[in-house]
Amino acid sequence: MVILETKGIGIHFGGLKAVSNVDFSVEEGSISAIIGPNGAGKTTLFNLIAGFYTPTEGTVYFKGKDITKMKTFERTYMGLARTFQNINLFRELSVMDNVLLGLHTKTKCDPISSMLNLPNKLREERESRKKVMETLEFLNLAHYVNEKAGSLAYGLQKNLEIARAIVSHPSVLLLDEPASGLNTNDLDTLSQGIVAIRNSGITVVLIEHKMDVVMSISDKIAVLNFGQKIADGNPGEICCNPEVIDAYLGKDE
Amino acid sequence: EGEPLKIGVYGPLSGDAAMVGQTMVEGIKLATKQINEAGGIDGRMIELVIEDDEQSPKVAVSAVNKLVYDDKVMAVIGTVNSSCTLASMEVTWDAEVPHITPISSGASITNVGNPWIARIQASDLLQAGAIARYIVDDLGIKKIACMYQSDDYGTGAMEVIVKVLKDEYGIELVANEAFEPSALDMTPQLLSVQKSGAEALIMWNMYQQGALIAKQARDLGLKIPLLGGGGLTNKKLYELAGDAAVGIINSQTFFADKTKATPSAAAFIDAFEKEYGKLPDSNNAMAYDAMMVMAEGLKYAAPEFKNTKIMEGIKAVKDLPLATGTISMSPNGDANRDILIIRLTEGGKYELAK
Amino acid sequence: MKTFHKLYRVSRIWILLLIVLTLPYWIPNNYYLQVANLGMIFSILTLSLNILAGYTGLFSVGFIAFYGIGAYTSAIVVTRLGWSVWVGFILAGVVSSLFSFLLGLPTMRLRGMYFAVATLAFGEIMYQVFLNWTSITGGTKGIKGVPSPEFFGISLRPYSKYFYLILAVLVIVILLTRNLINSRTGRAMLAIRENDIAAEAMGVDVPKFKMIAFLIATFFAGVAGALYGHEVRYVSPESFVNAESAAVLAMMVVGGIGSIPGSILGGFILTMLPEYLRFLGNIRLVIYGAAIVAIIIFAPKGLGGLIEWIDGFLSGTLKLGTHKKSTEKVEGENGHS
Amino acid sequence: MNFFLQQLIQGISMGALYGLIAIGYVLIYNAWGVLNFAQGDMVMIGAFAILIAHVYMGLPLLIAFPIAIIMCCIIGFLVEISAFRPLIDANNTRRLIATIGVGIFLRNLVRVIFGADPYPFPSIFGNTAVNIGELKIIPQNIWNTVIGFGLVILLSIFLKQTHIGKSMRATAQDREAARLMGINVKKNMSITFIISSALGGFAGMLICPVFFVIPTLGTLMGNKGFAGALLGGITSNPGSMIGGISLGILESFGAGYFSSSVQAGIAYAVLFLVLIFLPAGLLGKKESRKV
Amino acid sequence: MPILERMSNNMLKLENVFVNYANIQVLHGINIEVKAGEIVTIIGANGAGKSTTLKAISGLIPKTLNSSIKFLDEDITSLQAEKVVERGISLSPEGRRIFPDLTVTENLEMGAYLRAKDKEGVKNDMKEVFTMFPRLEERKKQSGKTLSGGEQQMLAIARALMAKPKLLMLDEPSTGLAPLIVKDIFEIIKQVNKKGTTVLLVEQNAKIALSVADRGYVLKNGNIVMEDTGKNLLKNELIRAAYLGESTYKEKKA
Ligand SMILES: Nc1ncnc2c1ncn2[C@@H]1O[C@H](COP(=O)(O)OP(=O)(O)OP(=O)(O)O)[C@@H](O)[C@H]1O
Ligand SMILES: Nc1ncnc2c1ncn2[C@@H]1O[C@H](COP(=O)(O)OP(=O)(O)OP(=O)(O)O)[C@@H](O)[C@H]1O
Ligand SMILES: CC(C)C[C@H](N)C(=O)O
Ligand SMILES: [Mg+2]
Ligand SMILES: [Mg+2]
Repeated sequence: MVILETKGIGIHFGGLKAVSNVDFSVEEGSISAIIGPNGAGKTTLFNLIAGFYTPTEGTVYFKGKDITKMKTFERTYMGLARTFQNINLFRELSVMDNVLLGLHTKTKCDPISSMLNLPNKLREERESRKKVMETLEFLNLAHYVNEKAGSLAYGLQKNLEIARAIVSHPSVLLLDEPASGLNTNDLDTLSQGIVAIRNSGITVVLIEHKMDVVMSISDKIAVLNFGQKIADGNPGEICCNPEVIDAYLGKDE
Repeated sequence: EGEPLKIGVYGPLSGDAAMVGQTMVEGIKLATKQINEAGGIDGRMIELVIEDDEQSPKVAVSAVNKLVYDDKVMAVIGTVNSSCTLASMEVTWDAEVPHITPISSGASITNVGNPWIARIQASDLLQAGAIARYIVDDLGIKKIACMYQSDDYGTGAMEVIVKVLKDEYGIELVANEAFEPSALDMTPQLLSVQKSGAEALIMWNMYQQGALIAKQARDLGLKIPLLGGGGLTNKKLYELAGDAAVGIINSQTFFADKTKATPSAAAFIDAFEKEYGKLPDSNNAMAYDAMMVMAEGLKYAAPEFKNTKIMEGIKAVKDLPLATGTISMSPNGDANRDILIIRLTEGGKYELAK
Repeated sequence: MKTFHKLYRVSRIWILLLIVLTLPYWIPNNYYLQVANLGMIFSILTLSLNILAGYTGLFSVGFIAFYGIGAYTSAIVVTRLGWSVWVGFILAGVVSSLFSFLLGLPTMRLRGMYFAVATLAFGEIMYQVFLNWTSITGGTKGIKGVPSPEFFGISLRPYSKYFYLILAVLVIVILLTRNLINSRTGRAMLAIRENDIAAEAMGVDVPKFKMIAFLIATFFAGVAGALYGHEVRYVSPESFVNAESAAVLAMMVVGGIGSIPGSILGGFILTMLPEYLRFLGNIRLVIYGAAIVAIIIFAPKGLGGLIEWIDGFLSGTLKLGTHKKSTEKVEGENGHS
Repeated sequence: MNFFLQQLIQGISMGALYGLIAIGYVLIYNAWGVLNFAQGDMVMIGAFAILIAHVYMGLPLLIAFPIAIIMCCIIGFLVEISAFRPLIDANNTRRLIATIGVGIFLRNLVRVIFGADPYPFPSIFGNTAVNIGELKIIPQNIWNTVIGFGLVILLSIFLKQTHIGKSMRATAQDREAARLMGINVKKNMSITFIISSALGGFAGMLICPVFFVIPTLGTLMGNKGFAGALLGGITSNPGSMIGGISLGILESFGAGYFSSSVQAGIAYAVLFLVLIFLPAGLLGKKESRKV
Repeated sequence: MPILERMSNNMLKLENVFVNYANIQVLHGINIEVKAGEIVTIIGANGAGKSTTLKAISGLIPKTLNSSIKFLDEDITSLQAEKVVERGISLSPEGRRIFPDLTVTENLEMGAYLRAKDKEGVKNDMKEVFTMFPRLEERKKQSGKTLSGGEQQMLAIARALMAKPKLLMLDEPSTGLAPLIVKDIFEIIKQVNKKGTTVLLVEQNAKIALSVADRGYVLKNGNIVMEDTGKNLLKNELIRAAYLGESTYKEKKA
C-alpha cells in the first residue's frame, strides 16, 4: 500500500526550478531512497513533503489524505518524522530533553496540569522518560543522556537526531543524509539500524550519497537531477542505468 | 541640650526636575539655618535628612519610607511633582507623620481627606484660574490657545482653564494641545496654535518646555503673548530661550522685588542673597516657608513633639508673615494664597504685571 | 564531608524557609520591609518575564505594560465597583492575559527583535492609554485610595503582614514555573527558543505554544502589578513607563536567563541596589549602570548561576563538566516517582 | 494647504534627524546582531562634546566640530573596549542588556558631572527662517535634511562596497567563521562602534541649538531613532532614513490633524501596524528559510 | 620545490597538545608533524577529537598545560585565530560555516579577506575556483543559506582555497558530496598540493583519504595511537577492520 505520494510536485525559487513535476511514491513498510547530484532538489523535495515549503505545483498525499496545505506540525501529528541535513538539534538542551521533545505528539498533558503537577502529568513524564531511555539505548546514546546536545561530536549528533525522530514511532521517517559525517566503519551499523527501524514498522525514506548504504538496504530508489526525476527502480536497476551513472554515480573503477 | 529634631526632606535631585528639587532644598536649608542660629526649637536643633525621589512615584514611596522608618524623622517636607507627593503621602498618612509639600500644585492633594498633609504652593485651581482671568480681563483677549504637558500638572491646570473660561466668560479655547513632558519638538503643536489664529497662548509646563516653546514659536514667527504657571519660574528660562522668552507672563506666589516686598519677604530676599549669592525664585521661597511653617508646628508641640500636636500646630498657623506672604493655614491643609502675575523682561529680570 | 553534603541537602530547603518566614522580624524597620516587598514583587515580575523571554525566547521590551494592566485592573474593580481585593488580584491576571492574547494574535508570528519591538510599541501605547483614558484610569491623576486586602478580618496593610501575602504568591509562582518547565509544555517552549524550525518538526504548534507562554507570563505579571497597586495604594501612569521594562529585562539577565533562583535574585537585588546605594547620592545610578554591565561580563550565567554553583558545591553534586540543568532533571524525576 | 506643507516640512526635517540617529542603530545591528540601546546616549554625548568644545573651550565652530567628533569617537571606543568587547562571544541577550547598562551609566554620569538641567547652545545656521511664499523654513532644518541624506548615502556605499563593510556583515553572521577568514573581529567591532558613536554624536551636535543640551536628550532622541530604524527594517541603511522620515511626518501630522495628546502614541501605533503587516519593515528583506 | 627540501621542512609541529572543554579533557597530549609539501591525514572514530585538533591549531580553542604548536618554527600555541590565518593556515571547518546572508561571491571574497590588496590575484583565483566548482558559478548571486548541502560544502572548501594558504586544513571535505564530486574534490586536493600547498586532512572516508595522503595519523579517544605512511596504513589489517569497514561490506556483496 502506498503511504506517501507526491503528484507533479514542484517549487520555484525566483527563476530556479528547484523541483519540478516530481511523482514519487513510497510503499508502506519499505525503505526508499532518493539520490542525485548536489543541488538536484532532494532536500527540497523533503521540505515539500514535510511542509517546510509550500509547493508551487502538485499535491502531496499521506495515508491517502491530501496534506499539501497542512502545516508542518500537523503533518508530524499524522506520523511524519524527519531529520535534517544540516543538524537541527536543540543545542543547549540535554540529550534527554531533545528526545523527550520527539514525544511531543504522543503526549498530551495540558499546561494547567503541568503547572500543578497533577498525577496525569507525573505519569506521562515517567512513561516518556522510560521510552526515551529505551530509544537512547537502541542507538547507543544512553551514556550521553545528560550531556548538552550541542557538545556532542558531529557523528553522535546525527544519531541523536535519529533518536529524536523515531522515539514517537512515526509512520514515515524521512532521513536526510544520515550517513554524512559517519565513520566508514559505522556505516554498517547505521544500515543495520535503519533496517531495524523499518522492521519495527516505520517506513523509511532516505536521502544519501553513500552508495554502500543506499544500495544495500533500499527497496526502491528514485533519482533526481536538476529538480526532475530521471529514474526510479530497485537498486539493481538503478546501479546500471546509464543516465544515472552519467549524472551521478560515475564509472566504477 | 536635647537631641536634634530630625526632619525628612525629599525631592527630585536627579531627573528632569532636578533643578527644582535643588531649589527646594536651598530654601529649606536656609530656613533651617536661621531657626538653628536663633537657638533651635525648645533648645533643640533641627537636623535635615535629604533623599532623592528621582521624580518617580515608586522611588518617592521608598524615599519617604526610609525617612519615616529608617531615619525616624519627626516630620517630612517634600516634594515637587504632584504624582510623587500623591503616592508618598500615603506613607506619611499611614505612619501619621506630619507632611508639608512646598511645591506640588496638583489640586487633588488637599482634597482626599488626608489629615497629615499641608501645602504652601498655590493649588492649580488658583493659579490657572488667575492666569485665565488675567488674559480676558487685563489683556482683553478672547481668542486663546492652550498647550500643556500631559501629566497632573499640565492636565490639571488645563481643566481649570477650560472651566473658568467657559463658566465665567463663555469662551472656548481656539486650540488645546498636549505634549509629553519630555518632548523637545513643539512645532507641530505650535503650528496648530498658529493656524487657529489665537491671540494669546497659555502654556502649562515647566521652564525647560517653556524655553523650547518660546524659542520655537519665535522661529515660526508666532508672535503672541505667552502665559503660564509657576513652573515657568526659573532663571534657566531666560538663559535657555534668551530674548525669545522676554515677555512671558506667569502666575506666582512670590516675587523677588525688595522695593515692593513686605518686610518679611524683604528679609528673606536679603538672607537668601547673602547665603547663595543670587536672587531667590518662588520655589526657594515656598520651600523656605514650608520649613518655617513646620517650625511653627514644632514649637506648638514642644517639648513632647507629639505628631498630632505638630500637625495641629501647622494647621493653627495664622497670619504668619513669611517670604510668600502672610500665611494662614486652612483645615484642609492649604495655605491662603494671593496670586501674583509677573512678566519676564529684558536681561532676565521679572516685573510685576499686576 | 559526605555527611555534611547530606545534611545540607536535607536541610537546605527548611533553613531557607525558616529564614524567609521570619524575615519580617529580622528586618530592622518598615522601610527595609517595604523595599523587600517591592523586591519580591519584582522577583515575581522577573520570573514571569523569564517564562516568556528566558524559556521561550520571546524578548519583550514592553513587559511593564502587563504589570500596569494588572495594577489598574485591580485598582479599578476594587475602588470603582467595590469588589473584593482578592477578586481584584485574580482579575488582574486574567485581564492582563486577555490583553496579551489580543496582542499575541497578530504578533506571535514575529521573530526575535521584531517581536521585541512590537511589544515595545505596545508598552508605549498602553502608557498613553493609562495617561489619556481619563474616565477609566483617572488619567494623570491616577487612582488614589486603593485599599489593602484583608485576610479573615486581619488587615494586610502593615508591610510586615503584606510581606507574607507577596511571599505566598512568589512561592506559588516559583512552584508553578518549575513544574511548567519540567513538562511537555515547558519543553515545547524551550524548543521554540532553541530552534523553532526543529520544534515545528517535532510537532510543536509554535504560535500556539508561544501564546501559552505569553498568557502564563502575563497572568503572573498582572498579579504582580495588582500586588504593587495594593501595597502603595496609589496607581498612576509614571510607574509603568517603558524604562521600567528595560529594568525588568536587566533583572532577568543579571539574575540569569532561564534560571528560577536567578530571576528571584535579579528582581530582588536590582530593586534593592539603588535603595541601598542611596547614601551615594546621584552617583548611585552611575554605579547601578556599571554594576549591570559588570555582572553580565563577569557572571555569564548571572547571579543564579552563582547560586546554583554554590548550592552544587555545598550539596556535593557539583560534578565537573556535567551540564547542571540536565542532572537536576534526572534528580527531579526520581523525586516524583 | 499651507498648514499641510508646513507640517510636512517640519516632519521631514525632524525625520531626517531621526534617520541620522537610526543609521547608528542599523550599523551596530548589522555588525553585532543586537540593538544598541546606548546609541541614543551617544547622541547626548555628542551634544555635550560640542558644548564643551564650543562653549566651554571657546573654540570656533569649524574647529569645535571635528574636536567634538573626536571626543565622541574616543568615548565610543572606551565604551566598546570596556563594556562590549568582553562580551564579544556572549549571546545576544547578554549583549543587549549590556547596552542598556551602558546607557544608564552614561546618562547618569553626565548628569552627575553637568547636572540635570539643560544648557543653551547658540544657533549654528542662523535663526531667521527662510520664507518661501507663506512657508517658513528654518535653515537648521534644511541642513539637517541635507547632512542626514548625505551621510546615509556615504555609509551605504561604505558598507555595501568596501571590504571592511562586508567583513562587518560577515562578523555579525558568524563570528567564529569570520575569525577563520582572518577577520580581526575585535578591530572590526571597534571600528563599528567608533563610526556609530561619531554618527550619533553628530546627530546630537546638529540638534542641540534647537533642543538645548540635556542629559535626557539621548533617551528621547534614541527612542525616535530606534523606531525609525525598525520602521525601515533595521538591516537597511537607506531604510533607516526612510523609516526616520516616515516617523517624523507621522508625528507631525498626528499632532497637527489628530490629537496632539497622542502624538507619541500615534508613532508607536504605526510602528506596531507596520511590524504586523510588513514584518521586516519598509525596506528590510523578508527572511527566507532553508533547512 | 626540490623534493628533498619538501620532505625535511618541518611546517607544523604539535607537541603534547592538551585540550579541555569545560573540564572534560578531549585531547591528551598529542604529537603531530606536518612537513612542507605533504598531505597528511588524521583518521579516527566519531568523537575521537579530530575536529578538536584542527580547531586547536587554528586558534579557535585554547590549549592547556604545556602544549606547544609550532608553525614554520614560530610558536603559535596561543595565537588568536585571525593571527593564525595571517601566518598562512586556513581551515574549512566542520559544519561548513558559510556566511548565511552573504552571497556566494561575497563568501569567497571573505575567504580572501587578508589578500584584499591583491585585487588582480583575487579575481584570478575566483575564476579558478569557479572552474573547479562550476556549480558555484551558477549560484554566485545566491545567498549562502539557500544553497544545497553539497553546494555549501563546495563553497566552504573554495572559500578556504581563496586564502591561498601555506597550510590548508580540511575537516571532512567529502561530507554531503555526491560520489562523482567526491572524486573531484580529492583530485582538487592533489592538484592544490602539487602547486605547493601543504594539506592537513581530516576524513571519515579513511580509504580515500589514506590513498591521497603521504602520511596518516590515527586518533583514538584523544590520543594518537598510530602513525605511518598512507600506503602502509591502508594495508594495515587493524586499520582495515577498524576504520575502512572493508570486510563486512565485501561479505554482503558476495
Ligand atoms: N530558498 C531557496 N532559494 C533559492 N534557491 C534554493 C533555495 N532552496 C534551494 N535552492 C536551490 O535549489 C537547489 C536544490 O537544493 P536542495 O537542497 O534540494 O539540493 P539537494 O538535492 O538536497 O543537494 P545536496 O545533495 O547537495 O544536499 C539548489 O541548487 C539550491 O541552491
Ligand atoms: N563544545 C564542546 N563542549 C563539550 N564537549 C565537546 C565540545 N565539542 C566537542 N566536544 C567533545 O569532544 C570530543 C571530541 O570531539 P570532536 O568534535 O573533536 O570529534 P571528531 O573526532 O571530530 O568527531 P566527528 O568525527 O564526529 O566529527 C567529543 O567527545 C565531544 O563530545
Ligand atoms: C510648579 C511646579 C513645580 C509643580 C509641579 N510640577 C507639580 O507637579 O505639581
Ligand atoms: Mg540536500
Ligand atoms: Mg569532527
